[in-house]
Amino acid sequence: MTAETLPVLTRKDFVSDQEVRWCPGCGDYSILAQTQKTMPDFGVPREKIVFISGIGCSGRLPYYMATYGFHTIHGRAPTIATGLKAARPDLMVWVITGDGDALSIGGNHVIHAMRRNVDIRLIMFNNQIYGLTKGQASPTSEIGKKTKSTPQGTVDRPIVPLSVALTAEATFVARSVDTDTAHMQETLLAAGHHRGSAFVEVLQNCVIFNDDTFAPFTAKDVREDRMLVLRHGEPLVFGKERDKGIRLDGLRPVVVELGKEWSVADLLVHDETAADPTLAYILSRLTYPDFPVPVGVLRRVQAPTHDALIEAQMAEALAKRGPGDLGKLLLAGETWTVS
Amino acid sequence: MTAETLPVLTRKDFVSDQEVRWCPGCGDYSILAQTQKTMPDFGVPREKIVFISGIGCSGRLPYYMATYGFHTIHGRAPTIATGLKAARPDLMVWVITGDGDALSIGGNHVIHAMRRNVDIRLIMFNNQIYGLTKGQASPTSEIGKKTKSTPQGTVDRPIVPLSVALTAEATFVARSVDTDTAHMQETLLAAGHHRGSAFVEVLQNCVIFNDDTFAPFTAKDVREDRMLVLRHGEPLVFGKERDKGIRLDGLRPVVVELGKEWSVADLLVHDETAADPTLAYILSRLTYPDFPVPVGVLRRVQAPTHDALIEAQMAEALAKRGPGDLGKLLLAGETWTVS
Amino acid sequence: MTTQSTAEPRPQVQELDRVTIRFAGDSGDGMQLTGTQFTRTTAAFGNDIATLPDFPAEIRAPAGSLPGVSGFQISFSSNDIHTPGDAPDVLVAMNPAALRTNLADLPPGGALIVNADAFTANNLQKAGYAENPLSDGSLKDWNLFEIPISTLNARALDGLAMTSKQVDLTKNFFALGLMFWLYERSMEPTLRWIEEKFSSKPVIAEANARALKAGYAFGETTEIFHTHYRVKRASLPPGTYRNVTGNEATALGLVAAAQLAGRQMFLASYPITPASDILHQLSTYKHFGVKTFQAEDEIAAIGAAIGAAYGGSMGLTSTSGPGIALKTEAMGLAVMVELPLVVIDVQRAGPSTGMPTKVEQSDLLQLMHGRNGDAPIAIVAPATPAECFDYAIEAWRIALRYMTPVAYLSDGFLATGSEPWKVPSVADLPSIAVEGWTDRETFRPYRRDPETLARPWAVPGTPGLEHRIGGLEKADLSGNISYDPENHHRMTQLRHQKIANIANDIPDLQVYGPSRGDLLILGWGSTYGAIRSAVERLQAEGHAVAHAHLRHLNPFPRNTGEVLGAYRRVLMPEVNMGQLRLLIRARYLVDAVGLNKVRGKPYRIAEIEEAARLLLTEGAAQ
Amino acid sequence: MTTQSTAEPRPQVQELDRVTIRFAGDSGDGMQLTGTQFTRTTAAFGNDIATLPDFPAEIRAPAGSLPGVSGFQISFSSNDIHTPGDAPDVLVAMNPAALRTNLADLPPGGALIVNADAFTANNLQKAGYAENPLSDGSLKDWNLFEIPISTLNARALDGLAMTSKQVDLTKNFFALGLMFWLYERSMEPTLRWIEEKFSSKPVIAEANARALKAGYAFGETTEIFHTHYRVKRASLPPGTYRNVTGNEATALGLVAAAQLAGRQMFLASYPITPASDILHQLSTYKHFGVKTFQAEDEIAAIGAAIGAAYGGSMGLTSTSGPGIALKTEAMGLAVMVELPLVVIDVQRAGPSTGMPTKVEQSDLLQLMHGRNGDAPIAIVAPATPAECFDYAIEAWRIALRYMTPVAYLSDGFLATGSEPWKVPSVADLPSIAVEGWTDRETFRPYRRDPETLARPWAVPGTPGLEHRIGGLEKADLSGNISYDPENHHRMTQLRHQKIANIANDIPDLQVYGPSRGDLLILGWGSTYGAIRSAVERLQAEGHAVAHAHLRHLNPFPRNTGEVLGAYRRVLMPEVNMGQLRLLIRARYLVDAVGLNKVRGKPYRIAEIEEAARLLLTEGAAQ
Ligand SMILES: Cc1ncc(C[n+]2csc(CCOP(=O)(O)OP(=O)(O)O)c2C)c(N)n1
Ligand SMILES: Cc1ncc(C[n+]2csc(CCOP(=O)(O)OP(=O)(O)O)c2C)c(N)n1
Ligand code: SF4
Ligand code: SF4
Ligand SMILES: [Mg+2]
Ligand SMILES: [Mg+2]
Repeated sequence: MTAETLPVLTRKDFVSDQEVRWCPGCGDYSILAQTQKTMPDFGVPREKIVFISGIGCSGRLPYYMATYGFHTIHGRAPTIATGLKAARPDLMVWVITGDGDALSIGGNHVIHAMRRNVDIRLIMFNNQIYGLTKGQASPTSEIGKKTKSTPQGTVDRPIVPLSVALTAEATFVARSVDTDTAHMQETLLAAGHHRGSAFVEVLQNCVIFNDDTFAPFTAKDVREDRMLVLRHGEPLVFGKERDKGIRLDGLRPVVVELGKEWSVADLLVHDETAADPTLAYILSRLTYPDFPVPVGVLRRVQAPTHDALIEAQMAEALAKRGPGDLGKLLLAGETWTVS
Repeated sequence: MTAETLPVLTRKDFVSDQEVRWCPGCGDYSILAQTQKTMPDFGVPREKIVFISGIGCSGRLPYYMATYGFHTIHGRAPTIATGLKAARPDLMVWVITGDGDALSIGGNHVIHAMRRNVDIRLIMFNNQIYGLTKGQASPTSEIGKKTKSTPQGTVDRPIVPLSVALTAEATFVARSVDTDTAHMQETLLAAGHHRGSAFVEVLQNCVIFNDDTFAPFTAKDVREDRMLVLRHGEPLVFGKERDKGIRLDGLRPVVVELGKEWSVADLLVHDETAADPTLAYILSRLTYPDFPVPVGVLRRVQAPTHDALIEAQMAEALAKRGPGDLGKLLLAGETWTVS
Repeated sequence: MTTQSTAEPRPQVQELDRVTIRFAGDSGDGMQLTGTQFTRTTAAFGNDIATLPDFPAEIRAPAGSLPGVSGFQISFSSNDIHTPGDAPDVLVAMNPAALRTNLADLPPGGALIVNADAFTANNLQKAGYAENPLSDGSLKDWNLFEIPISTLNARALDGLAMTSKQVDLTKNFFALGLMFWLYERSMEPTLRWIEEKFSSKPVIAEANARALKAGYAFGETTEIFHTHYRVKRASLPPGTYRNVTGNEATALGLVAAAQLAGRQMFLASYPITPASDILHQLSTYKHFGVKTFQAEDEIAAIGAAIGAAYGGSMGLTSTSGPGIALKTEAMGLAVMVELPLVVIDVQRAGPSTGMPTKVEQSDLLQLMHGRNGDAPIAIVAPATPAECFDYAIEAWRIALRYMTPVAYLSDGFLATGSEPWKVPSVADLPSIAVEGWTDRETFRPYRRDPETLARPWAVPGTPGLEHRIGGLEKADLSGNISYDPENHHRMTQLRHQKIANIANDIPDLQVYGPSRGDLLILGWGSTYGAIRSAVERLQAEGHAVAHAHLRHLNPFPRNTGEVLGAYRRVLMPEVNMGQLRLLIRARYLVDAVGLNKVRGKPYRIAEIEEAARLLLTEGAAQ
Repeated sequence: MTTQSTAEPRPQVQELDRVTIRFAGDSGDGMQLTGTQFTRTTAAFGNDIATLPDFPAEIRAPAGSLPGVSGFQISFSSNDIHTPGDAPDVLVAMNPAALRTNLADLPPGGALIVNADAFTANNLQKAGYAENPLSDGSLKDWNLFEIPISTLNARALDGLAMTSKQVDLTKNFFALGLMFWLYERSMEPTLRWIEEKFSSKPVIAEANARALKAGYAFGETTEIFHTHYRVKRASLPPGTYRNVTGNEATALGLVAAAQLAGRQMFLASYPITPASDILHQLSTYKHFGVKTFQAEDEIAAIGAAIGAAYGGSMGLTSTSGPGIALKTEAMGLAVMVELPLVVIDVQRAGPSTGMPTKVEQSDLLQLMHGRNGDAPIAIVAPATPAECFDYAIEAWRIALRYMTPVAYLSDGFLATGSEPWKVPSVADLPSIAVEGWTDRETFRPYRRDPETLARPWAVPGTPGLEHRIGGLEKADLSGNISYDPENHHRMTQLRHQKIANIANDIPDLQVYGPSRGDLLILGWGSTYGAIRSAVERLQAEGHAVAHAHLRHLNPFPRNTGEVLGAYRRVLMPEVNMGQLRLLIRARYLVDAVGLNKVRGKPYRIAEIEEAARLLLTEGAAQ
């Protein structure tokens, strides 16, 4: 069946019969909806799509997708996805994970899946908290955060998920926000169309244990002034009035007002395809309130995928040695015959 | 006992009675010798020093130090060091690990120890191979490397240890080479005097399974032209004749010849104390043959250590609530009496 | 107001020995809070009590859905009781889903109090009811009280500056007030609690207080309930009591252990249901010298605990079954380096993620055998919530005295269930202090105490004792690496012997009932209450049935074999497929019979009774 | 040349039934290679053989040191033999350290061939000899041949463009040549090997060839050895043979399983001694459709294997004990989602890092019980190196037919030891193919095959079968999440029953010897050879002793209880503290006696014989 002859699927085709069980108002609903909406766009038949998740509130997502799905164990989804994709290059594999699942217990697997350029799209729901276990600090919780496990505030400095993904050599790195449905669709689409290891952070509101953490910059009335939407090839302009931008002072990014001392021409220009990850790295480290929070694609580069490299070696071995002959193999080496 | 009244220790005081058991010619010998040599400089009594290692050839080092030592399990040394240091802020804790131990099985623990700014000095022996298990690819092995486990060459792209340490927010990041004993001593001294999470990569030759991997740039006759010794506050000059340097073209580092178009004034100036890790990140990504390989301290910044933050909370709790009274605690909440 | 009560007129106040109430409603309805408040009041009143919360794994499943139902059962009595009751006498169902999932447990004739307002078409559909059970006659076997709780409650809150959603959130206190009236409880403790809790939100405080009082008044003034009930104080042994859950008692026991040992405690943990609360609670005890550390995963947690133990602290880690699975390699390291360590497993239903909030006893063999190599450790398991206090101390006593990892097995039922605890006086608690080693002359890292076989605890910072340990086999005495065949054999035996010797240092297995007879019911952990109650009933009928309950699972008390041999049959109820039974059979070659129900719920007394009767009659037929 | 031979003049050629030789020298001396070459030649000659390599964990410990000694023992015979020999007849010691660590094993009168050149002051000191044993008379009980191997060898290589260090590296081939002469072996296979191996380094090839021939010539021409020996071909059953180690046979069995199942195999592994060679070998079989993946750790490895299994491949992971400890959580997931998976454990001495290169059987209980919850899996364990081939296939047969994880237990002795293997014809191998599910109409993710209770394998990519699985408890049939108490009980029982049912599908336990009698020796795994030999000896003396060896450890063959019941006593030798014994006692209530030596070495026949005799006489005294 080629893409042409495929029945045209719609969002509804990707909604499973399972009742959705997140807290009312949870940001996960929006991520699920956007995921279901973007699926038809890939032209991949439903049976060829697999959602693999770890444990956490986010981990429930596969149950709600009418595709194949595997709700695995805490932190290990990338490993299962790696094996599946290596065994079955024909499948489109998504990994659904949370900030604890991906960066606390599962940090190492994420890094290794990324560095291998495993052709998976890993969507990390970052609510900066452990939701399912009822509110402990996560590796993205801000220092000093008071939680059930850290009543005097956590003493651990957070890590920056996007920087981690970049350093792990992910070939696609992006960020979006649960409340911006259009942007999320755009981001999921870009991730879905990428071939190779894609890391997408979605800032997600946990209404129960970390409500409104992102509101200071994602709230409707402020978001244009406090967020930076990255567009390939375009200068880093932001603000309701498009009157602010980011330029480099040596290696230091600075926010400047446009119109007076600085013009758009002075600004950094985004290049998501830059071979060198430095620009993306600098962007990944912009945080509120010193900077607007960047969303969009930070990096998108091409590299041979893990499964393709494995298949190439399989083909090479086959070409060099011919299809394996079990009888011959068993009799290889020194043998002797007793009669 | 204050530092003044301490008996002056010498290298010999740090040599244990255990026979050293590495392959003849292994780079580990040199690292051990430099470690023993630098110890007296810290003015820390022997009993206050602890070496904790994982599994691998490198993991044997603690047996050879006449300090306290704990040879733990594969990849987990940072966790044990974290607990020890949190429980015992008075100790000087070193972690000895290998590229497989630290970045394959133990990658996540390294990252979390660094982000917490645990006051440990982690020395990673990078021989780009699994030594103890007799020669399989490690996460720092170059792509295409043929090893016992990858007869057609590994398909995994390597990760850059220094970039990982920087992204993990280590407050001290440095690199040295087993063959340059003076530089190694200098580096170990700097690490030893740092307070906070220190990550030191030592390029180490495995004579048996990966001999001469680093020789193309560390060999005596070429090293000045192919390595870049970082010095705080100094421009990035290198070369036997000190005739080459590194300047930035936008965000892109480029090698330039000095004297013609460019002079020392055009070069990047190293700043190991920069609050922003971008410069260090760029340096961490310079690789041979495109660039000289940087050695020295990439980053050294101050931040409260994990143990200090914990002690502060202990003190705060004590100040607020007074020393815990067990009798009162047991009787807290609603009680009733039966007589 | 409509009521279909079929209750006969009864006297105004009736005395009862024991009552079991179950509150059930949506997760958003505050059932756990309602139950807890009823429990506190009842405990403080002086009844013996036992509680059983039952809640979904989802933080907040969709309102009105079947998986969203949350329940809390409390049994209270004027006698000594051991379980939260096999079946409720009263079921309070706040919505159709709660009715549907709980009704089967309510015996015919039981009182069924429902919030009639919640039986809307929408809610009925979510609960999967085609017809409204309140009107289709299907509830005729129960004593049904239909009360429009939402409406009545809203009316009581009239005039407060609150949204209707906020108002609705207080209806559980209306129900609570009603139950307080029905069982003659005082509102005072709850009113005080409301005042403290909402001190900064006076409107909310006022609303909750009004709701509570309205419910109480409703009982008093309407004639729906022809009577109310009195359950007298229990005649517990004299002392000061408080109500504790197992997790609370565990945390208190741990702090006590640290004080008794005179050492810093260091808990390194990774959150997991139902163990997280131990981490939460201990993290508030910093002024007791307790350090807590939330690690990046379970492996890091046990690693940090071992590091702390190496440094001379009381290294501790807490988790549930899936977390134990990750800790086993490091537990083996602790066995090899012989450091004291306590590993807490609050068991839940498995395998794999299983049913995270449900009870099971299925990690015993994992803790007994789940390590590479022959790597024995000691295991203790408290039997009741209050006992968790004692066994937290006992775990530490063994760990410190024998320089060994000790597993402490609790479970979801113990952890969240509660009972009155007679608070001990600190002076009566045992001292469990051990000295660190300091003497240079006699120091050998693996020289053993002749009695306990414990090696010295020589912590970094001690001058002159610098030495190296690790996971490779250690030479006897010196602790250096050794590949010597005889040494490995000897060290393996020493590690076994050290654990086996603990048997000399623990109390004999106690028997409740005749010291020989037809049947011994042998249990461990949270099955205690159900077994004891079943045995009491059977004994009352004259059967020669006894109960023994193991708290030390490795090693077993020395008289265990003797006890087992004194009965014709041995029955072993476990909430697993027979894990302790396997160990008992292997060790004592006794043909113990298993009762193995794994339903994510504690045993009902009747289930054990029935199994026991079966064995007793079998015997009679022989 | 000095020789202190005390050998009596003997005839030129003497015939022997069996000879056991041990080569011992520094790790740098190439002893493993020497042993392997002797083995290949001897196997190809047609003797029955058994080998036992013994090497240090260090890659290359300091030259001349005691921990640096590497050994290789081979026993070869004209009869059927089962072990590499209790004690060597000949010890070749290339340096003082090798002499010191191995001499105790050489019985008095045994031949001791030493490289006299290596007995320098420096080497003597490293080996801890105060006096030179060659001259202090301490070796008078042995038949000592002092040969200046280094010097003689260097002389033979004279004129080659080599450094003296390079020359010295060939001296092991001199020793090998000498042994070839002594036991009438042909040099041809080794000369061919040299030619191939060093085809690009003609000087080295020449040097090794010369060394070999010089050693041979030395035996022939000097009069040190008054005789040489002949060990005739063994009369093995007709067929084509090759020599295999357990790891080789395992790898071949796995490839065969993939071909027989007609599926892609996917091995995900993390290196660890002594399992790594399986990864190494399988990574050269890509043209057989075998994919291999070196993961970042053991957890990732099993995760990837499960992912591959989910995708329809034969997901496989291989490791040793510490790695198993890390895989247990994921094994529990595989139990819950009921996917086929083979987990290979090449056991080594524990606990913890233990003694990585030494043999032990101490992971059985870890694999049996080391998971959270009740999570049964099947376990198989080959008994000899050659059997590894069959049981790799058997593991896969069970995994595929029952949709279950299967543990395959090998150990360090099986893995590196070798024996002749009668190569089967491919046509005679069983088909183990199973079909994936494709039918939409009848598909339910957890509908079971009525016979095997296996659920359907419905892999992604199959249209119309889209469904979700996971580690939470699954509803019967639908596989949806379920917290239903009855469902959990039923599913727990189904998971147990599925594994228990495998007993209907495996051969009965075979008994070697009388079908009833005084003593049954029951073993498993690599103790096979020693037990069989001991039993043969005892039977030869007329004792009613039998041997049974379990290859299926979970479930047990159906007749196991019956077999056990037919003997007065049961003895269970294990290289652990009694792990199988625990399971056997628990299951069959048989008072099996353990023989438990954990020395990092295989049993000697005499050890088992002695334990058996003790039980036999005990019986007689009764
Ligand atoms: C091995 C293991 N450890 C711990 C847990 C408990 N647990 C479940 S989810 C979770 C963290 C969830 O946090 P996150 O990944 O941020 O997901 P969220 O719920 O916030 O979406 C934890 C600790 C578990 N299920 N398994
Ligand atoms: C849990 C576990 N897995 C695997 C091993 C086997 N193992 C020992 S060291 C090692 C890797 C060593 O590589 P590296 O860290 O680079 O150290 P090196 O020997 O090169 O110094 C491995 C895989 C082990 N000991 N434990
Ligand atoms: S706890 Fe938070 S993340 Fe989880 S479902 Fe509720 S709102 Fe969403
Ligand atoms: S194997 Fe390599 S790293 Fe290990 S001791 Fe030998 S030379 Fe050093
Ligand atoms: Mg989260
Ligand atoms: Mg290495």
